[in-house]
Amino acid sequence: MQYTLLIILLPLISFIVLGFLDSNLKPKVAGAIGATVLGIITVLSYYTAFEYFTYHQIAGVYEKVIPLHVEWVRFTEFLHIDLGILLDPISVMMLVVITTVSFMVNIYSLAYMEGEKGFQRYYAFLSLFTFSMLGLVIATNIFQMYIFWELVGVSSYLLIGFYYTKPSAVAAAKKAFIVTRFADLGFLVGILFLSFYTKTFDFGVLTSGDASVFASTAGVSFMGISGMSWAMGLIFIGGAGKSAMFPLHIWLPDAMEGPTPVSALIHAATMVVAGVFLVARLFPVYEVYAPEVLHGIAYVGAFTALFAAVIACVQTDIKRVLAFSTISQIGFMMVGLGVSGYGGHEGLGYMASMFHLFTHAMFKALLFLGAGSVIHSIHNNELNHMGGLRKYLPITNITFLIACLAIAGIPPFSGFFSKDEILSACYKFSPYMGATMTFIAGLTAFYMFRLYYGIFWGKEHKHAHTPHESKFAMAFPLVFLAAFTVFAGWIPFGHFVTSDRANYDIHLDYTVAGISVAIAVLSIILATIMYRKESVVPQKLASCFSGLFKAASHRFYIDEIYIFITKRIIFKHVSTPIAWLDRHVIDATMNGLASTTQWTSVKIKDFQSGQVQQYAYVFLLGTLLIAGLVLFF
Amino acid sequence: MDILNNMLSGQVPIEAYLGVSLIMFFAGIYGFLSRKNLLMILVSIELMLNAADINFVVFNRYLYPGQMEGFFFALFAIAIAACETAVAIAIIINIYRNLTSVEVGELDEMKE
Amino acid sequence: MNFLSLFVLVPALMMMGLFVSRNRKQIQFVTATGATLLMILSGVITFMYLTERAVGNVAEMLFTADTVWYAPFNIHYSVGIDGISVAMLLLTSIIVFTGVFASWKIDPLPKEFFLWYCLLSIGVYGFFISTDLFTMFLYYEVALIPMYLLIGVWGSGRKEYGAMKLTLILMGGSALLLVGILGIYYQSGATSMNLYEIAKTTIPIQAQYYLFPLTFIGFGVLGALFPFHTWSPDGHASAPTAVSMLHAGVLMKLGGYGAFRVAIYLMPQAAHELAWIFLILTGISVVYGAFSAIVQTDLKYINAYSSVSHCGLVLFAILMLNQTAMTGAILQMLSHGLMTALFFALIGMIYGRTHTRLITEMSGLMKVLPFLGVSYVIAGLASLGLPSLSGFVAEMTIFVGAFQETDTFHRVLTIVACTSIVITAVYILRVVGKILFGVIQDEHHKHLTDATWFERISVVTLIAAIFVLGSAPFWISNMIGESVLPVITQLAK
Amino acid sequence: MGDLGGLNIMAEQIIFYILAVLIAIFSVLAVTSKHIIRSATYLLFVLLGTAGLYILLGYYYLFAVQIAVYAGGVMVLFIFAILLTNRPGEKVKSERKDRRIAAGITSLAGIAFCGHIIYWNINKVYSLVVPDEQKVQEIGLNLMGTEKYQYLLPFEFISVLLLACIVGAIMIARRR
Repeated sequence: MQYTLLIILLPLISFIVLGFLDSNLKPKVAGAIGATVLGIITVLSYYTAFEYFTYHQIAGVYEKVIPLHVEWVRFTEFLHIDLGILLDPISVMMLVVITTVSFMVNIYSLAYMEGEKGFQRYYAFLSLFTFSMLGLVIATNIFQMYIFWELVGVSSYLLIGFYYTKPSAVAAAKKAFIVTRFADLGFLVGILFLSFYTKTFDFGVLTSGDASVFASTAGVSFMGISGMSWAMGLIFIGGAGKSAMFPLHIWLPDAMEGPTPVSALIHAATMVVAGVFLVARLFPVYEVYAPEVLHGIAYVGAFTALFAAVIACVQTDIKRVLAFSTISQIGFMMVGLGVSGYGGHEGLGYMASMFHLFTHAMFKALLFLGAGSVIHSIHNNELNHMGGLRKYLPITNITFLIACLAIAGIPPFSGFFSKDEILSACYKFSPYMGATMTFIAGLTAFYMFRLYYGIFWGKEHKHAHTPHESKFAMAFPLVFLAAFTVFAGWIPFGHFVTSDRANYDIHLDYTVAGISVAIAVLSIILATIMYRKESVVPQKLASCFSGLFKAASHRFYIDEIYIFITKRIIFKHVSTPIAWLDRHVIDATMNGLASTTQWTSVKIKDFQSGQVQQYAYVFLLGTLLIAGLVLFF
Repeated sequence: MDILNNMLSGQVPIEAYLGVSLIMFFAGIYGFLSRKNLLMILVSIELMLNAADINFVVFNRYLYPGQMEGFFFALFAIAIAACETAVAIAIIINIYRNLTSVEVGELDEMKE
Repeated sequence: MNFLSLFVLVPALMMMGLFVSRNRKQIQFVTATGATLLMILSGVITFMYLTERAVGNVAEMLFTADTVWYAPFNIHYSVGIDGISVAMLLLTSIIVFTGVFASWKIDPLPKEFFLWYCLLSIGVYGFFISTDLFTMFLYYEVALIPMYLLIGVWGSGRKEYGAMKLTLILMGGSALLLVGILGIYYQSGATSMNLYEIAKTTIPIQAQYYLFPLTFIGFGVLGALFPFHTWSPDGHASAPTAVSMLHAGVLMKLGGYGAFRVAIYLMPQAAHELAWIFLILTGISVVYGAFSAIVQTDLKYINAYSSVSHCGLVLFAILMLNQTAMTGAILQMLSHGLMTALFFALIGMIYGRTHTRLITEMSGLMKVLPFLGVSYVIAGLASLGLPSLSGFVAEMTIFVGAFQETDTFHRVLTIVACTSIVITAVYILRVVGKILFGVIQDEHHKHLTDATWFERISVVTLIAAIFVLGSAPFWISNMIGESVLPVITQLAK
Repeated sequence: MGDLGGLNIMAEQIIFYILAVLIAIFSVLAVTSKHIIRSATYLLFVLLGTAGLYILLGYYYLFAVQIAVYAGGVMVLFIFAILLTNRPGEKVKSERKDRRIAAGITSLAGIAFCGHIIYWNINKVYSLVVPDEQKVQEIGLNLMGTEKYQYLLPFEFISVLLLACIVGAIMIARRR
């Protein structure tokens, strides 16, 4: 399957071509290049998926295929960074997800970004992102993953800061990069820990289940926590940063400053699930050697899901609502992984999580693209400038509704199936966890429909010009993704992606499904009552829980805490004093040495004054002294 | 009275001569160190030279009465002092002409 | 006559050419030709070195030659190269080459400027090719002195102060060094000052205890070892572009190279015993430089402090005393040399246009200076360790290497050093965000012109080098890795 | 000699002490006076007093030289120089007070030191041989002789020196 190399290389070439030629290309040509390349690799990855799932199954277990593998840098006898392509169920699934969404976004952007300055640059960055993201998922070893992890971060930085003349965009880009970088520090240290003990970066070796690999970790502990827990925990921090887990989630809402298609691609469908992918990739290691970390992941995921869902209920910027919804949904995926066991039915959570990742990518991209379509038509992000748009934007309306139903977990849309699997896994783990997650699922349904009604129903606003449905290039991706959203749930996912790569049949747990659907429907009804028409209920509720409302709309002041830590503590109480210390203590010591020397020489110079009287004086004193010494001693 | 008598009987002691020259010499030193005017410095130098002369002759007279070294030394010293004074005064006048000052503190044109 | 001496001869010939050239055209011709020749020469050397290794020559030093230079003290002019020297020669050639183009239109006194510039490069090249302690020291001094004039005459801002400070502190370092070198020579009882002769002897451990700190600090001063780094911000801030490039890019590497070649190689026992002191100092350097850079407002100061941080990492890795970390150290030298030269070149070019280096007075330059802006972003990304650019490979090699030391002390220090990658991101992005992005505030900045052809040559060469090192590090890291081995063997004794 | 001798000796002593006191007072005045012309005058008195001491010691020739060269020649030069360089009645600046105090202390220390030496050597053997008059011929012969303890060579040196000084003084003071 050597041709998979093309999937990686084509976007890179496209990036280089577009990047170098930049404004020498006509925007149309640049867009065409970008979209065409994506089209080609989408087809290629579908073919890869087809070939892989059809021909690379041995006795019901999918084998790992490594079509390409080269050594890049050698560190020590054992440790070396390799570059290669690893095909296994999750990476193939990710290939499909990434190329599909990216392709859709590329098409969508043709219309959405039309006439923007730097259109060519935009396409170059999109290609770069696609390249890095693909590189990330097919990584054969953890260090290759880290490499592409960083590249993804940079592409995200560049794309968020695409409108570089806008200060908020620049700030958001910076924030996104630095927060994830901070998390990557954990990732890096985790890699160093892990690789030091296991003597390998290779996923194949790490996840082979060969206990001898981990033999040297036995007995290693630091501060009462075992070495493996440290390593895996630190690695998870990296994943948490990229996947916006609490408390590292703060960059994601701000990242909405980027162009909307970018939000759809990077901050909804692909890059933000890299953390989930990372945990999934190392799942066997987590499961066996650091189960407590895995449980920690479940709790972090659950808390994040809840936290973000609550905030999403009160945000007014539609992209922010979607951003928090993304955070919440990624929380679901993390929970799915966290509660999962390894192999067969035990691995239900794993499978569900991956399934959810897959479906979520589609419907969340759809939601974002829909939101983009809305924003494109009225040039505003704020919910209270919208309302009654269903008449003007019929396609957007329908597709958005489909996505909302999917995320709310209403059958037969895809979200229902994947979320339901996660809930079953949660109940299996512990009833409390299950109940919490069901409640969050209800919240999800509520805020999504609040959003939906806010945009498309309710009171109509006056607009500068009549909103109109988007062009074909924008409408097509909406419809395509909507179709995906409707049908993806019927994919027998357990046949493709499971924790032990063995076939597994999904059984719907009707109790769980029933409860969750009921709650979702209830939430939707509640949202309908509150938001479909103008109503006083929301205000009343808001004033009723004014404290909670205020805190939630300020995103529970997490950003303020961060600002406090960075601006106040790091900047004011670490950096400034250090700079001061440098100038006024260390440098001053050096200068002091110099000025002491100078002072001494000035003083010595005075002895050589040229004043005979002074010489005579000194001479006399000296004579007296010497004579005195000779005579008296 | 007796004391006075005792003191005044006999020769003038050598210490008395030396004491006088000592005072003269250190008066000269004081002047040399403390005055700024070149002429005053010259005056101080004369004092010191004179004190030295006295010492020469006194030692000659008291310690080696039959010889004349000290005497001649004083003689030559007076001659040299005369030369030195002449040259010094010539220089001083020249300086005064050029700089209208004979204060040592102000004569630092050559230095900087 | 060994052909390695060509590296010293070519700049000397350039100086002669400069003497007879009469106008700017001729000066440019001479310098450009010479610099290109040096580039070609280092390429040829690299090729020859790799071929020689490929046919199985396993000597520590290749292409050696030895001439008695001053018999009474057994000073020889001896030259030879290993993989590390080859890497350094390549780096020097690239930076000398780009420096020539970066100061294409230097004013005033172009002839004198380039004369000193060539003298400086003689010193640097000589240092890297010589294997005799005293000759090394001699070249080291040759490299230091022109710096004073180059900064003092062609600098900007408080140039006299900066030049004086830089020269004095570095001279202080070299004074320690001289004592150290002579101490090594006499204590070892070797019959020549050749490094490899001395390495065969054993210096008494008591002597090592004081000679090692002397030598290490002596070289460390040039490598911006905390707390002797303060010459770096002031010196770099006032130096002209090409001098900053050469100084931060190559001269600071003399420190790391020397510490590695002389201090560690000749005194392995003391290195083992005393490494912890210097590890703490370099650890401080790394974090401290990065934190200081966050609050600076002058572009050159930011970069100077970032150099303190990055060069701290070089010494830090050397002191880890294992092969991987040391390989990483050399890679970091190369990488830092290239990217800091790029930074200084770009800062010089931006300063030449805006006449300010304060980040508070610039904004939105990306719009008017797209080429310089993009290059600055690339330099920044290299500096914060983006994979496929040079910084990443070097830093990762260092971290992986440093992590091979198992005790808590080394672990903690390594993790502390790792944090610098986050802090680096903070100050780099702060600068990029402030000066390149946003809207232009200053009316005058709206009519700036982008880079000229000679500036482009300089910038593109550096970016290409950074990219090559970052994307295809294997050949150079293997070359360095095997050349580090003799030191490791020495340490294992 | 008897009483008369004793009286003679006593007179000599009395004269010496009068001279000594005068010399001491005028030396100090000479270096502390604010008016330069006065200090020149005091210097003159000191020189004359010194001449008196020479008589007491029996060096008549030296007395003559002292009067002629110093009191006569040198002092005239001084007076001329003073009149040329100072406006009449102008006070002469002296050094800063701290410098004066330092000089004073040093001088006093010197006096104390040397006085101490003199005092401790008071009882060393010495003898005053009653001076028989020195003949001028003898002085002249000694000056012109080339034997041991004769001073032709120094004499010639001094004469050359004098000549050089005359030429030098003229050259220096010459108006250009």
